[in-house]
Amino acid sequence: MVILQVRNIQYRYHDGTFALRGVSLDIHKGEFLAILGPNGSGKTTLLKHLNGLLKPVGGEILLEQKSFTQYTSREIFQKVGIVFQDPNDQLFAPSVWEDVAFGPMNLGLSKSEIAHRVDEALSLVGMKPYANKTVDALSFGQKKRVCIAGVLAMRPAILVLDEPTCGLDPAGVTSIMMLLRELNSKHGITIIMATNMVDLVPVYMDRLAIMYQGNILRVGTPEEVFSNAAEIKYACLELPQIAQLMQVLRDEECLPLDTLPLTIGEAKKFLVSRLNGNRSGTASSLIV
Amino acid sequence: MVILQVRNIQYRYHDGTFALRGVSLDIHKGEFLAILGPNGSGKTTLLKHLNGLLKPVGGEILLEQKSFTQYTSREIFQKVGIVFQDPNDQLFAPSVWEDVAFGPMNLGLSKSEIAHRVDEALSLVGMKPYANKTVDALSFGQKKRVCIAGVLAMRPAILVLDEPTCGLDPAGVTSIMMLLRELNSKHGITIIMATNMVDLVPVYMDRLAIMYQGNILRVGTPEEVFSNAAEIKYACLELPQIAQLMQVLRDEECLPLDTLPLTIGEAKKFLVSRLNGNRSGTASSLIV
Amino acid sequence: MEFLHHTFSDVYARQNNWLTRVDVRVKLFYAISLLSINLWAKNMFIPLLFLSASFILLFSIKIPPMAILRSMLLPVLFAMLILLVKGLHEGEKVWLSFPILGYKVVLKEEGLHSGLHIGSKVLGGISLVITFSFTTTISRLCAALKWFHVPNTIIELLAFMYRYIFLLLDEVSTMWTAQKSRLGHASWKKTIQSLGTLGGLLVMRAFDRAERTYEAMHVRGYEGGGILTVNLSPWRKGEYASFIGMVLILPMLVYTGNIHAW
Amino acid sequence: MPKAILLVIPVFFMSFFAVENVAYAMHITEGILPPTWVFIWFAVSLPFVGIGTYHVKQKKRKIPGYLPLVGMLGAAVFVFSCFPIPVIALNGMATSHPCGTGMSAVLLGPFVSVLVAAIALLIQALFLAHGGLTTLGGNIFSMGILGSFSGYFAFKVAQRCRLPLFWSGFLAGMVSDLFTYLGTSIELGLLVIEKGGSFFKATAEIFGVFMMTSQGILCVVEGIVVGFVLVFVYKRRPNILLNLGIIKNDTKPLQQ
Ligand SMILES: Nc1ncnc2c1ncn2[C@@H]1O[C@H](COP(=O)(O)OP(=O)(O)OP(=O)(O)O)[C@@H](O)[C@H]1O
Ligand SMILES: Nc1ncnc2c1ncn2[C@@H]1O[C@H](COP(=O)(O)OP(=O)(O)OP(=O)(O)O)[C@@H](O)[C@H]1O
Ligand SMILES: [Mg+2]
Ligand SMILES: [Mg+2]
Repeated sequence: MVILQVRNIQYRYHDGTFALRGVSLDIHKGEFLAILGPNGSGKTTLLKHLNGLLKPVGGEILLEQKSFTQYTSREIFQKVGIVFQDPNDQLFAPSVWEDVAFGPMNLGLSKSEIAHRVDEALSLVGMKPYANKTVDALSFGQKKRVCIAGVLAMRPAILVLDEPTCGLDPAGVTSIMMLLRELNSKHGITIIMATNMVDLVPVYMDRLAIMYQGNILRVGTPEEVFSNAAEIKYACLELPQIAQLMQVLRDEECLPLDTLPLTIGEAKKFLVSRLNGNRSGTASSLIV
Repeated sequence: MVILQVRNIQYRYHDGTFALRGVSLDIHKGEFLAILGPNGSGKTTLLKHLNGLLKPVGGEILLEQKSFTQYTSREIFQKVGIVFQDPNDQLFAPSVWEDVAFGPMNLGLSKSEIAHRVDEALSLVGMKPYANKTVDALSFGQKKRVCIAGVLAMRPAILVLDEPTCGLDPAGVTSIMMLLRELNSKHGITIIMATNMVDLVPVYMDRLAIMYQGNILRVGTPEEVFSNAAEIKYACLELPQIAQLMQVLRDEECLPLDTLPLTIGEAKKFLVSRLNGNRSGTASSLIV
Repeated sequence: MEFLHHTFSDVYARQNNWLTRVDVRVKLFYAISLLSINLWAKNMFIPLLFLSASFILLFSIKIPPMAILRSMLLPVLFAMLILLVKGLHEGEKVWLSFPILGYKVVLKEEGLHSGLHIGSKVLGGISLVITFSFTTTISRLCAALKWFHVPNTIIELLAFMYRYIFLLLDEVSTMWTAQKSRLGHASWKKTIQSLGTLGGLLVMRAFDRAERTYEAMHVRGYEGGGILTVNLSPWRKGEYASFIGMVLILPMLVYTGNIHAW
Repeated sequence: MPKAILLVIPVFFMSFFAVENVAYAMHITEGILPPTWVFIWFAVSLPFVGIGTYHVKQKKRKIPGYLPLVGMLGAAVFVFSCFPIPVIALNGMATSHPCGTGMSAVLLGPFVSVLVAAIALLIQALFLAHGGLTTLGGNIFSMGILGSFSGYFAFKVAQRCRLPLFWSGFLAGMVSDLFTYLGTSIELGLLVIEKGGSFFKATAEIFGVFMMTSQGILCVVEGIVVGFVLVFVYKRRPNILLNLGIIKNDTKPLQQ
């Protein structure tokens, strides 16, 4: 089911920059969609449209088959939560608890309901023990989690994130991505995430869209999109490391490959079968 | 030859955070050294010591066998240039040309010498055509390049960079890294760079140091350091994707590996020899 | 980054000890009434009592003496200045006179007397304030101010400014180091110019950050209403007890403060 | 007698510099003002703070983004007031700190600037032990009210006279700084009245001491820095100044 439908939207900043030039995109309920693209291609601008923060100058966006214009902005904010890149822009309250409570409070909920939601959101992101900490006392990754909690406390159906892994160490990246995957698969939240880290995409995401100069160049599963190496290169991107390796093997060493393995798991499966297969019949282990 | 020698330095921020707890590190002339480590491990703090911006509370730093205390800060700044993470922190002047001229001007050079150096620095980073643009009109990657030019214009022997690739798209990362490699190999500039992107390290760097909680955990070539997977994991890092794949093959499929291939090239070589080797004797192509 | 040495942090207030656990309203009551007594005191005994009591309290929660001394430094110098001015100006009875560079310096007894008195009040007052601030975080303070019906707008601004001062200080110190490392502070003139640039960058930063923060607030339903959510719990036994304790002690302190003595 | 003061007091201020902590010498420390004056200064200051609060409250209803803007610019001005400004003084090179009120008055208008200054003073009193809680009213009067209004009017008059932006900023910074120190001097000078001293003489003496030590030059330097700040923002992002209503389209940045 298409939960969010972007129909040919255009956007122009005050200074005349044409940031979106007719973007169309269908977002399915429950999917985990990545948005890739070079710097300045309009990823952030597109994300800001997805919850009505920016109004397109042309085209429209449908949320559950109804145009954004039929909703109040509060209704949209409630359904589509957005987390920006810099957590410091978003954590303005003195303590973690207060910050997460900010959204529910603005929804006009009762005190007990607010407390309930804050606790729930904080435990979802694993930050419950930090509820009374000052925001300044948190590490970068923890701040990121609190930002996500702040949005989750409004119980959105759709979560939009702008480069959530930028500036984190590898362990932090994995931890945030696991959190998102859990929110997506266990709690059924549709997630849309802009990122520059191509290696993450095949591992975590169902689909990806590639933006280029204010347009969507291609949408599809990682297998589909990454199979077109020329296009990836054109969009200033790269294949995931593993795919690059397999591509080199295919092109330079003429290894026959129908589809390019993109993740470690896939590559392993393929290589194992090749290595074993080559030993014609000896299907046992690889120990020589 | 050791150009910069860090001897057991300690640093404590005024709020009591013990950011460096006795770091020792030798930096060789002409090398390209990576500094890895989780968020908050003290990478930035260490880099700021390398050109005397912070003064250690204990230990000392030697530049060309002489203690920092024997240099004026101007001499150190001239020999060791530093580029911080956010280019917006470092572009002071309205136009590109003026910004790059900021350093040379403060050196008190003649007008023609300033102009010469600025042109040279701008062409080194490939930004000469943009000399008269305003800084705000540049893209993120371009700003980064101007920052590097601003430091190069002072003709440093050592270039220190704090996460120069953060926030760039993959093409931008490659372009900055190629630039750095060229500066390092063609122009003999010693480069020290903090980064979170492990995949870059084996491709571009000669050596890497891993920091953890204000200490240096390990220094060595990528092969040495990445061979200890447990330690890498302990330091909240990850092996490069390729190494992870090869590790999985080794551990789960018992593929015999003396050293873990880290780059695409190495992995290719190894896999090709395995795949061919398995077909016992048929040293021709892999086409089946 | 020298200028960060004057900055502060609330690391001590964030610790968990018996003083930080005391309800902030009680602490505020205490602080305000003791400060008033300190102000009205007619002898040096009360201020010095406050000073030593504060020190004992601060030591009991293991605040490093250096941290206390650092915060007291400026007020102490101020107190000494007052002592000197008073000693030179007030009264008749000469206590000490000596020549410096041909000038005859005369210190007088009455002046020194009242100077000492004021100086002790400075020490007492400052130590009370420090005790309060070393044990209270800004968010608790905001909650207390709300309970005392201070207008919401002021509290929100207080919380907001406090939060972003640290962040901007960090950013500015990076810019400052970037300038320094390109010799932007090589001479006095350049330093002044660089400081202007730094201030300009700071204003631009603040403006952009305000916009982004507003966006982030807006998508969480902010339309110009309140920001703070925390309300303090109603008073419990502990609070009543400490409050009554204060009511009992106060008259004694007021009485002692009114004794005319040294 | 005054001669002796002129000699001894600078020596004391030098000892301030010796510890590099003259930072907030313009704030009157806790415990110095007697009760009467504590009340008087609070009574004088509160209405201004109230009006500033009312302004912000009204405006944030209409423009919800106004509160984060004031908070962020307030924080920026606070950070600005931490800048170590090198000045040449009696004892050679020393660093001092700007007040920042001139800049905040230009950026935010006088009443909101008073509010921001009040909050900054509260933060300084609590977390830096500069100034004090009972002397808050007095400090709001000198730094907040006198500083903001004098700086604001200096800027407006300069703009009316079509002075370039740099000089308008210079005047705002310098005048507000002068008035802040004047305010502090008046407050301290008033203390001698009850002891039968001469108010004007004492005020003039204290003010003279302020000016003779680094603070006199600081006024000029702060003016220059504020001028530079405005010109820099004007060059890089004129829209910011236009949006804040600080300049009109025809303002010249610098004398050409
Ligand atoms: N506030 C703004 N005013 C004017 N132009 C803007 C503004 N924000 C973005 N732009 C321009 O719009 C275009 C798209 O910007 P956007 O921030 O959406 O890119 P992005 O894909 O998010 O890039 P990045 O990967 O660097 O985050 C760029 O050309 C950018 O310069
Ligand atoms: N200005 C400061 N004041 C106080 N503590 C600081 C300051 N800057 C950094 N720290 C602390 O010092 C430690 C080391 O910080 P540093 O910035 O060097 O880490 P890093 O390795 O660069 O991290 P990252 O990968 O996030 O950039 C951290 O615990 C940090 O919280
Ligand atoms: Mg973006
Ligand atoms: Mg860092």
